[in-house]
Amino acid sequence: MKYAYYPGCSLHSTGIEYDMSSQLVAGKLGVELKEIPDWNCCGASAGHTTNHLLGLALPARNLAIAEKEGLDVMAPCASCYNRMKTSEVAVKSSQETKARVAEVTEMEYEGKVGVKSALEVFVKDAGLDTIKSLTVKNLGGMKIAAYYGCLLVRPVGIGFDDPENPMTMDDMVTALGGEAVDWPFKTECCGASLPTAREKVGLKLVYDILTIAQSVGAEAVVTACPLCFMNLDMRQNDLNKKVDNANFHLPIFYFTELMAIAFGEKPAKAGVGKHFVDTSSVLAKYNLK
Amino acid sequence: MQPINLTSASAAGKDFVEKVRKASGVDVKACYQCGKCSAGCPVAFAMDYTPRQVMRMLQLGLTEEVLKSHSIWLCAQCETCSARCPRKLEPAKVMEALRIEAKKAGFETEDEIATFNEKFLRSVASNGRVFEAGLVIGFNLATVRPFKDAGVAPSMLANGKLKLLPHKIKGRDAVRRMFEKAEKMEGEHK
Amino acid sequence: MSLNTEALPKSQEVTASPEAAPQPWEPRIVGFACNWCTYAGADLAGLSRLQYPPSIRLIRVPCSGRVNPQFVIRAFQRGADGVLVAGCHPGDCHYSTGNYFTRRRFLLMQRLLEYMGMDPRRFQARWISGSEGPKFQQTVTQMTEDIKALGPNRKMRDVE
Amino acid sequence: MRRVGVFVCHCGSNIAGTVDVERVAKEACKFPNVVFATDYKYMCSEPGQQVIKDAIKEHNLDRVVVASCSPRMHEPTFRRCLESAGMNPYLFEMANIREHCSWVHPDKEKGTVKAIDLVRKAAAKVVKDEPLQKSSIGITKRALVIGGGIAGIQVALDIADAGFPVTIVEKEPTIGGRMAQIDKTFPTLDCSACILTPKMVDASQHPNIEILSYSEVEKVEGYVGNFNITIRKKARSVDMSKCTGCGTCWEKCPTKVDSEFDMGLGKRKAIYTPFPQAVPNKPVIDRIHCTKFKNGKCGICQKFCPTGAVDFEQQDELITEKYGAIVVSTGFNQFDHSVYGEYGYGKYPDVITGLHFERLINASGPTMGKIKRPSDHKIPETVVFVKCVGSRDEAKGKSYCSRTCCMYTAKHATLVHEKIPGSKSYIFYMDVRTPGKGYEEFYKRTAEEYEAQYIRGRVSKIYQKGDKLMVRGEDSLIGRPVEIEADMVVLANAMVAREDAGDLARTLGISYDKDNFFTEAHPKLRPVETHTAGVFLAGACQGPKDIPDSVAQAGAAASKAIGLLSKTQMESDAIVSNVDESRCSGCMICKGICPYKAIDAKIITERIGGKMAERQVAEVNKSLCQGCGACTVACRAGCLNLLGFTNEQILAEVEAVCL
Ligand SMILES: Cc1cc2nc3c(=O)[nH]c(=O)nc-3n(C[C@H](O)[C@H](O)[C@H](O)COP(=O)(O)OP(=O)(O)OC[C@H]3O[C@@H](n4cnc5c(N)ncnc54)[C@H](O)[C@@H]3O)c2cc1C
Ligand SMILES: Cc1cc2nc3c(=O)[nH]c(=O)nc-3n(C[C@H](O)[C@H](O)[C@H](O)COP(=O)(O)OP(=O)(O)OC[C@H]3O[C@@H](n4cnc5c(N)ncnc54)[C@H](O)[C@@H]3O)c2cc1C
Ligand code: SF4
Ligand code: SF4
Ligand code: SF4
Ligand code: SF4
Ligand code: SF4
Ligand code: SF4
Ligand code: SF4
Ligand code: SF4
Repeated sequence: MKYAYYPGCSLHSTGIEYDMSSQLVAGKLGVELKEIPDWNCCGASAGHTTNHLLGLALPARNLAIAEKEGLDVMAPCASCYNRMKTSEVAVKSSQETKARVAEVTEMEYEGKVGVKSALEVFVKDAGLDTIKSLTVKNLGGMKIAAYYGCLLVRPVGIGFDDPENPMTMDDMVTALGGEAVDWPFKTECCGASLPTAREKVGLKLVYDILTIAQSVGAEAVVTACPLCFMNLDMRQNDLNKKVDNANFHLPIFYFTELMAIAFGEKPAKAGVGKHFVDTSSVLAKYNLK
Repeated sequence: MQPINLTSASAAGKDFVEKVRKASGVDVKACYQCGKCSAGCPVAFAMDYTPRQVMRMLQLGLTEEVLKSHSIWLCAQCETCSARCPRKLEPAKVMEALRIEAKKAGFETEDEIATFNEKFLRSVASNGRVFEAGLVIGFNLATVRPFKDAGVAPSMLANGKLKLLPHKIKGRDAVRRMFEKAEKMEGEHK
Repeated sequence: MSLNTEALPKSQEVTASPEAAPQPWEPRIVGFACNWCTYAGADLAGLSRLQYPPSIRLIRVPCSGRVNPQFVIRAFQRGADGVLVAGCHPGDCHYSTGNYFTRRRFLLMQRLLEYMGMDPRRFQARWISGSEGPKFQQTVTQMTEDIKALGPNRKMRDVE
Repeated sequence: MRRVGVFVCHCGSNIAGTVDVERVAKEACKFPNVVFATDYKYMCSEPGQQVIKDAIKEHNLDRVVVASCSPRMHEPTFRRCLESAGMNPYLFEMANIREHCSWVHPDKEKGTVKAIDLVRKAAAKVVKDEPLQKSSIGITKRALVIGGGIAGIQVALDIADAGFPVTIVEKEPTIGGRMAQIDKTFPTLDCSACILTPKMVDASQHPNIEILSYSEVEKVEGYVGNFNITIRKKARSVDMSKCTGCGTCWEKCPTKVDSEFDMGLGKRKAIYTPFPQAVPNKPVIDRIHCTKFKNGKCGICQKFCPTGAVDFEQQDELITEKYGAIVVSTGFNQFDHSVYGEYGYGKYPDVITGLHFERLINASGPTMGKIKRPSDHKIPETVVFVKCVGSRDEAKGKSYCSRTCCMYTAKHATLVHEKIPGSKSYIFYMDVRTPGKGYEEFYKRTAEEYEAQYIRGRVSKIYQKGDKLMVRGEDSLIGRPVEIEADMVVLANAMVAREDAGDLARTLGISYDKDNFFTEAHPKLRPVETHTAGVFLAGACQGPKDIPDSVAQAGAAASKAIGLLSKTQMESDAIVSNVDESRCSGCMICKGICPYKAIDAKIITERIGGKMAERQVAEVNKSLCQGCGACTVACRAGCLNLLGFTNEQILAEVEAVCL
């Protein structure tokens, strides 16, 4: 298995743990990742809500580069994945769009290669049996809420999992020996860049998600997106200061971190030391240090 | 409250509805105002008009009010509305189209979000990628909140999460050209 | 299926009434009308005294689906300047599906005629319901105008 | 040489005012085969008809043309006239020189020319007319009703009261249908059982009604008046002739199963009747769950049965019977809301459907009429109703409105208010549709006196939070998102067709719409007939319907069936399609075209080169053919012809008007 790897801006900065753990997991699963040479930012939501064509062209340039190498792209970030998927579908379904995009990018993207999320590659394609067989450190029944965020499963009909109650990450948690708690906010939006741009609005969304996760007894939340991760992890401190009675200490993990740990890697090697919310006690509780 | 003159509003709004349809693929006339989009929208509580109301205002031809609304900027593009609309409409795409139109018309009702987006894109245009530290600092300076999020910066730096210098890609000129071309072509297209 | 037309007097002969000045050319349109909708629509036009050019001769059929393309060809061969096939609106067919066949069949028919060099305006398929007297009137009027502009059909007329 | 007579009518001045009728008659004399032509003031009047009859005799006419008004008006009149003159009534054509000529062409000269053309056309056709006969067949004076819900019961009672034997085929162990599950009925709130069970008993005791419960229609052959129906009587494992319905067996049976009748909220035994007032009140064994059938042990019911009625060896039985008419009344199902992920994919126990609610509120239901939520049997204080679930939702369900749910939701909210003091109901709706007598008033009372809070908006998400259900909607009238912490949520699921409706439709040869509801012959004017002669529709199988509408339609369907069965002979029109067997190649393309399934293959034996050989050809069933003529055009060999509108006749008309 070989993929063109699209880390996106976040995995080289705020989401560095995701990058580190993804590389580890890929190695364990025998997935070869080749970073797209000289890739550019996908534009995120700022791109397509400012200029529709630009929103399609920015990801298309990366896809075009990958196409030259004949490789499908793996994009761990949900937002990058969503933008690339949108671009892929748009180019595949309209000759006119394809031509316009090509004109902007000055590169040919034929739609011969497509994008997959890391969750798809590492869990769905690899298979739960492989994951189970690689697991050497069982998560010991840790209660984990799988949080997918909004974009990973949308647009409806194109995604790889159910849009309202996705299960890929839950199944992974179970395969690793954890307990995936059933909870209703798996796909509620965390606000993306709103907590930065419009703090009050954004924080409420984060607050709701954390509250529900806590109320169902989750000891940790697992995500598959650097933006979700940052909002849930970095904003807990903020919330505790700004919201009455808020007292969150809910460890947030990337799913790849949990996989790496269960596959026997040292947590630090997977980047787990870099979180804002302390992870050591929950890891200690389940002998995962 | 002033009554709305629907005779003139509907006439004027017709072309705009068509424009939105072309840009977003959504025929707002098909919206039957059920409100499911608004009910599921995570930011509707902060909006001045709920997504359903935005659809309604377009139907009635209240173009300017819509373009001046905060809602189109607050929309997080989460696509929850699109996923659940019983009429298979995609309000998220309408929001996108409206934001682009608003920007063209010079209505940027939500300064902070507009500024954030602009800084974000400027970063991409000049480096090819987002320079997060620069973005956050630039954004906070621009919105006169220099110390917002400053508390987290040291630990992020220490963890290698914030780089002090932007990563510039080789193809950044190509990226810059993409910005220019896209702007020109979208301008002509509509 | 051939008919000995020799025995029939030519209509030109019988119509030339002694005192009438030579009349300007009037197109001759053969109309196939389904009994339930268009024939009734034409009846309604009559009951409402809606005037239209005396160019059309309606042949009553149970359903527009009964109209064999052969009938149309024969009409053109015998010198009809236009042919109208009209029946119930799609979905309203008295026999539930007949007019769907008509629709498909006459689309093909139209293309065939065009291929044979016939102006497509000479052959029309229309949906006219039993309550659409005015539509019947307008259809005949319009078709007559169109064909007047085209002149007589010489293309497929049997060589005599 | 034919002898054609032409009669030109003045219609007072209606025709004669703008058409020179005398000249028309004179010209007509010159047409080939025309031996007589005349004009008269009022052709349809008594003396007018006498003119025709006299001329027939005097001139020995064998074909008649009347040039007057539309055949849609007086064709039958003149056909009768010919008949009374001893002629075959189909040797007749009309030229419509009034509606299509005198009334629309004021120019007398042009009008007259056209009138002459029209008469020539009729004369050319009439020469090709052949004597036609209406065919007639006998009728089996019995009706079959498929589906024994309220609609089917009503149909059966009405037909039986008119004196005809009726068989009800019901696939469940009892008749009663959905109405038996319902507690009270809007808009009067009378108890469903109180008005339904007497009807069920009436049906079971009616000398003309036979109930075949636990049975299904397997095969339908024949046609209107004479259907041959094969019915599968599924093995009940109980000998109906011995069983007295004493109930010992189901008391003793140790195997408990979720009750379908109670929507899984209560239990039944493996040997059971669905509910105490079942008709027939005799049990069946559910072989899937019965221990005896699963592993050969048990047999308790058989041991205790005082009459020895339990028969584990019983087999399905196939019977074939003849019927003259069929009424289909197979009702509806509830939409399955497990496609709504945002409402929990049907996995929250306290998010229930309307029918669940009916069982909860029913005094003989699993909770003895106490509204208790399924998860923990607590009495809910806040109940949220969500309307249009699966209805008016193209994305997940059906595009149509289910018509009954606005009303039954109002009913449910009323009952919540009556049964749980201090409770509060919220109803999410998009529109409130109450188009029935007393319906709007009922809804108003629900909102005003029974304090149900109506909120205009579709719910976007329902989720469990602790022991509450959070319901998120928008109050679209004020334009703000709202959230309710509910104890129980009741969804008004769409009414959808039975899952086997398509199969049954194919068995019966009737059509069904995109949603699998059976299609009526005409949406306004033939609402209880189907395109297949002799098959009628009643109740919710044709589309969502409440009880008053189902019963009304049942009455209408019964009267249609009675109308059919009352005839001694059935006459079918003479205008039917005819196969020229000598030329038919047996390709059967025509079969697929006929909307009435009137064409079938048959094998003929003929002598080819001195040897007898068998060959397939098409055959038109004259009682089923409605004379549309579609098949005639489909046949490439041109060997199908529509009598009365043959290719030769129409071509003669074409030639005659093209001169
Ligand atoms: C929650 C709810 C509440 C309602 N409340 C009211 C109310 O208060 N007032 C009101 O007027 N209406 C009410 N209705 C509507 C009412 O239920 C229907 O109008 C009525 O039941 C329709 O009757 P039916 O005989 O057409 O169909 P059904 O009641 O569905 O009966 C059909 C019968 O046919 C049988 N059957 C199905 N398929 C076959 C087959 N292939 N072969 C043999 N038998 C077959 C079934 O087993 C069943 O017995 C309510 C509906 C719901 C869902
Ligand atoms: C504006 C409008 C538009 C409509 N459009 C539609 C539509 O598009 N589709 C649709 O399905 N329905 C439509 N309807 C409804 C439709 O008109 C009725 O359903 C239908 O006419 C009812 O038929 P009826 O025979 O019961 O009553 P009516 O049509 O009222 O006929 C009753 C007859 O009884 C006669 N009569 C009254 N009293 C006596 C007496 N004492 N003695 C003797 N004779 C008497 C009357 O003169 C009349 O001829 C419409 C109604 C309206 C008002
Ligand atoms: S969900 Fe769809 S139909 Fe309903 S209000 Fe929103 S856009 Fe309109
Ligand atoms: S895409 Fe925008 S409008 Fe739609 S639900 Fe998300 S935030 Fe609301
Ligand atoms: S037959 Fe027709 S045209 Fe003649 S008098 Fe009677 S109604 Fe009038
Ligand atoms: S015990 Fe026997 S007689 Fe009594 S109900 Fe059961 S089967 Fe019938
Ligand atoms: S044999 Fe079956 S039906 Fe009879 S008592 Fe046992 S389990 Fe019940
Ligand atoms: S009857 Fe009412 S609840 Fe039912 S589908 Fe129609 S509008 Fe919705
Ligand atoms: S289409 Fe013609 S040839 Fe074929 S089976 Fe029918 S009648 Fe015979
Ligand atoms: S004329 Fe029409 S109804 Fe009769 S057999 Fe042919 S297709 Fe069927």
